[in-house]
Amino acid sequence: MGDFMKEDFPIFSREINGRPLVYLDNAATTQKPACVIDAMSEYYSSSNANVHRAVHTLAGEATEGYEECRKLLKSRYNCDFAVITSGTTEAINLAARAWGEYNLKAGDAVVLTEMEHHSDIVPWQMLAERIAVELRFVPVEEGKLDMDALEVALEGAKLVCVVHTSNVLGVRNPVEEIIAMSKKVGARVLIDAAQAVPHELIDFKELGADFLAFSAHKMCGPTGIGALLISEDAFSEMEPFMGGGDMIETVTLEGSTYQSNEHKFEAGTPRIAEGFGWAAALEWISGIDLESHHSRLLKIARGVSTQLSERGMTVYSTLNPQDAAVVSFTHPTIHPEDFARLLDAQGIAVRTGHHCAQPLMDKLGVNGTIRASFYLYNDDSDAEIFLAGIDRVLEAMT
Amino acid sequence: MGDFMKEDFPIFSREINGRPLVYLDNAATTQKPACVIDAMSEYYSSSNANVHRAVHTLAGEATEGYEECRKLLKSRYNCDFAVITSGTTEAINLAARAWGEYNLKAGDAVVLTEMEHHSDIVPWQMLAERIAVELRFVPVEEGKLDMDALEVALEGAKLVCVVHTSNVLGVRNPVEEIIAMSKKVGARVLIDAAQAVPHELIDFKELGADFLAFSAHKMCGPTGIGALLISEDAFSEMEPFMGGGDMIETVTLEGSTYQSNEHKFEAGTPRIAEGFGWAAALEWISGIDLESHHSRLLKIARGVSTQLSERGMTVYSTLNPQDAAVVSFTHPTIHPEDFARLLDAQGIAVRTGHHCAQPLMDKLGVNGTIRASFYLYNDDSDAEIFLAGIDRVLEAMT
Amino acid sequence: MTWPASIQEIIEEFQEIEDQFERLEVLMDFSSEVDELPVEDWNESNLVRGCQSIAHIEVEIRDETVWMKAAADAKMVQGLQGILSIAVNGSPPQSVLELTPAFAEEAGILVSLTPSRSNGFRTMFDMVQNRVKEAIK
Amino acid sequence: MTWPASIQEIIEEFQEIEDQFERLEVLMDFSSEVDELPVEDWNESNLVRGCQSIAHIEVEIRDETVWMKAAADAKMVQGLQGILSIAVNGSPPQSVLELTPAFAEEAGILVSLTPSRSNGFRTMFDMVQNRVKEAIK
Ligand SMILES: Cc1ncc(COP(=O)(O)O)c(C=O)c1O
Ligand SMILES: Cc1ncc(COP(=O)(O)O)c(C=O)c1O
Repeated sequence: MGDFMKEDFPIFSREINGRPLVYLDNAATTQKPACVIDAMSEYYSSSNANVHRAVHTLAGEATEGYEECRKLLKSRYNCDFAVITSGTTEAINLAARAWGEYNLKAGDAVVLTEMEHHSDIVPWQMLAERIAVELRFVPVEEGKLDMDALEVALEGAKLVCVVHTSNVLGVRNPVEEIIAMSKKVGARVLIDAAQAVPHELIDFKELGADFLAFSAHKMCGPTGIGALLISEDAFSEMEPFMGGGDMIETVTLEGSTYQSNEHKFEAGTPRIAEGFGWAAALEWISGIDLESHHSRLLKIARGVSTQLSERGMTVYSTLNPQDAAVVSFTHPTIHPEDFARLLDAQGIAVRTGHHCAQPLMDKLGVNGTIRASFYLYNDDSDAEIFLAGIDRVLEAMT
Repeated sequence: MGDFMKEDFPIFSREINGRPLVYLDNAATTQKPACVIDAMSEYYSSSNANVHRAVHTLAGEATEGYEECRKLLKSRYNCDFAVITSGTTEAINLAARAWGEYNLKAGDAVVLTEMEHHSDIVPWQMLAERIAVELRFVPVEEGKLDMDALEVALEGAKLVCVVHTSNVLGVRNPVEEIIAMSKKVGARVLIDAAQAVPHELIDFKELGADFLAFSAHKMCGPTGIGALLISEDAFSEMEPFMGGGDMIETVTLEGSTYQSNEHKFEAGTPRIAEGFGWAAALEWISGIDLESHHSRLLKIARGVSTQLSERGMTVYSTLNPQDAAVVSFTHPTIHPEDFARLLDAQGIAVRTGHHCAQPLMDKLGVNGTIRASFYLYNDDSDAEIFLAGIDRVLEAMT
Repeated sequence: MTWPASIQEIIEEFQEIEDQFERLEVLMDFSSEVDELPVEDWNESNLVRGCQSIAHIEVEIRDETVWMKAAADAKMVQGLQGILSIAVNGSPPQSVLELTPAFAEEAGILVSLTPSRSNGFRTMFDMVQNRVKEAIK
Repeated sequence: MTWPASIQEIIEEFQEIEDQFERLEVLMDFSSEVDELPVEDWNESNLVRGCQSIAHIEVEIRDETVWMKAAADAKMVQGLQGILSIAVNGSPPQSVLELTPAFAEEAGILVSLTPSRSNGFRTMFDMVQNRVKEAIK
């Protein structure tokens, strides 16, 4: 299945150190199918123009293609407002500035978790410095959010920010329950879905969150583009984040008025080619049965995890039924960096380090882990090569 | 010259309404040479990975390529700090937040001009709303900044923000003089160089500004990427703008510390493919003699301007020796939109409207203009087709 | 899809044209088909929103048939209003509500009906139908 | 470019290796060439900045020759330190300052000397030269 799919991805004809590429760094970024790469080349080769207020043909095509990306986002994820950003990080910063700054005041509580990616911690710490909101971190115990602690933290909370699926552990949090609990106390909810949308189809309205942030590059789309989906209620509470370009209605020396739709939050020339590329990725992925791939990949990851444990590694991922196929592990003596370079020497790409989640590392009591993360095009043979690669490392190092 | 160059740009094999494309909307965005398009496809097809803290081969190549873009920016423009943004607009917003918010206080004067693009007005209006700085607009008289008024406005000013070259008129402001005057009163200076870098090579240190903002897409590079060049002094006064990803040194639940180099201002997965594309564009453009093209294009623009005036059009561009080859005009009775669509019917792309410079439109006393802007690949034959196209419009409409 | 005769005629007229410039000329000719809304009646409530040029449309039901008055500063936009006028003026509200804007694409008057490429046509078409709906409520 | 004999030998040793895995194994073997800086002497001033793993280097001039002590938690980084030690230990300061890090690329120890791909080597090399410069000032 994965093997068959590899044909769609030009990069898999690449060799690394004389070996066929085994790419297991998907939680960092995924590879791109030819249709996505071609959509962007095609745009630059035949429709390139700046968008909006467009009268000439190219500008019309560019606008149509860019807005098609938004249309696809809205229909795929069932939402009314999709602001296009440069990625998850900008999406969360946008929420913190455009919503947080205007709807929170000193002393208001914002609930986060210890499992968050830096991109869902630092913007709120910066907000706390500016307007003195109180940050409450829900602890992680044995790879899971402490739901009792969440219950307590929610008291009087105005905003809850939770990672849907952890990029370090693959843990999928019970976001439905968390959102229900948060809504009960009247809090707005932001979900960091960077690692979620690649693995499952989310119905934004049904989920009931106010903000959903994710990046195209983690779901076979291009770099430099992402989105913040916003509920109608939250949208109506937001003020502009960045100024300039087409986000205005009128500009005079005395002051400006803003557009009322998503453009209000998209200052400057947008990511046009990236919009074409992401639209192609969204179309491509709509033809994929994510659910069946999910169980296939989870099975592979579990197999790998068992094998790693048997070889003396500590595995931090729990790989519960809804978790993503991410295996984070350490070896008792081999430094993660040495480990990863010796795997790379065999054509195997994994990530090491703190994965932009230092608080979680602190909780796990490690400086970093080695992370193998699987995606659509990975297959059993990748897992076999990976394990054989591990064995060679162990042989050499112990 | 332009004709020969067209071969490098795949889009010029495109026909619009049965006519070869004559692209005169370069001030909005320029076309891309094949080497730029290919650099991005190549990246996605063979080196795609997330950057920084990279141990595996692809990640190393991706990081190297992305950082190569920064290196080229620093050497081409002679500067020590080049922060990569999504474009001019984000660059200016970054300056307003990361520098402005921390170095200006209520009542401090910020000097702008009536010639600014919205992207160099709205961020400052938004800053004024947040921290009550005073905005002083230097008037434009007959297509030129009123330098006496500037002198007056500079009194006690803390920051001066000026467009280097106007996107509406092509007017190149005497930025050297403006910077010297501003420095005399101890003000920091931001130059909006979106329309400048495509046309002339800027030596940032020699120029002496503190901030220089521009976009890749207006100089044959990709969409979704741009830069803010920053002087050492200004850089040392800045605090982070967006949080998350690799801009941190350490993150704990109690607080975070930040990187000390440009990464401090680049939160989240950066524009990696775009970095590869822009690097290719910077290399490509370094082989171009901008100066000789500038005089060639200015000559074409002047010829066009004369012809338009003779046909009863009002031309707003002055086309002085250093101005960019931009011809903004209106017809006494034909609506700009009708005009532009009738040109488009003949394969000619021009822009109409307020060009994101409503205050300048107000000053010119028009709602919008028709703008023909010329770039490297344009040639005499484009000008001839354009004028013939104009004639056909006039014939049909009058 | 079959269209009312008046529209069918327009479709055929446009389909015969091969040159885009000529097509736009014919489009502009339709601007004279508009029952012009005098400038002094232009106001916020009859302003067409999201249109690049200034355009106004007023719709009323006279003797149980729809009647629109319109005006635009750009001649092509008024041309589109003219075509729209032919399509709706004098028709019973119900048949106006049954119309779809697709004929403009079919005739090649517009390349596409997406908001960014329909030159305001889609917006104006929707506005007319909405006003008719409100009027017969 | 010609290199000191000790380095030339290392270059040749590496150039004979075809398999990247083996090359890294040999690199790690060089970690034993380091005069190890004891953990208790690790401090801010001998920390190698901008390196992903933890690495420390101390440089001193003994009897008018350079001597470095070093340590790293990743074995490959310490291997690079070992190679660096062979290149500099016992050499007069002037010849250390004349060295360039290019041999690491030439030998295929590193694919590239750019900071992002040199695994800290470039940084460590520069640090050693800077410390030597300071010491002889
Ligand atoms: C003078 C000027 N400033 C700023 C901008 C904004 O650039 P961007 O839209 O790429 O952010 C432009 C481009 O439209 C411009 O011409
Ligand atoms: C859970 C999570 N949140 C946020 C991010 C940040 O995404 P980006 O770097 O695309 O902005 C990532 C990706 O690294 C992630 O995995």
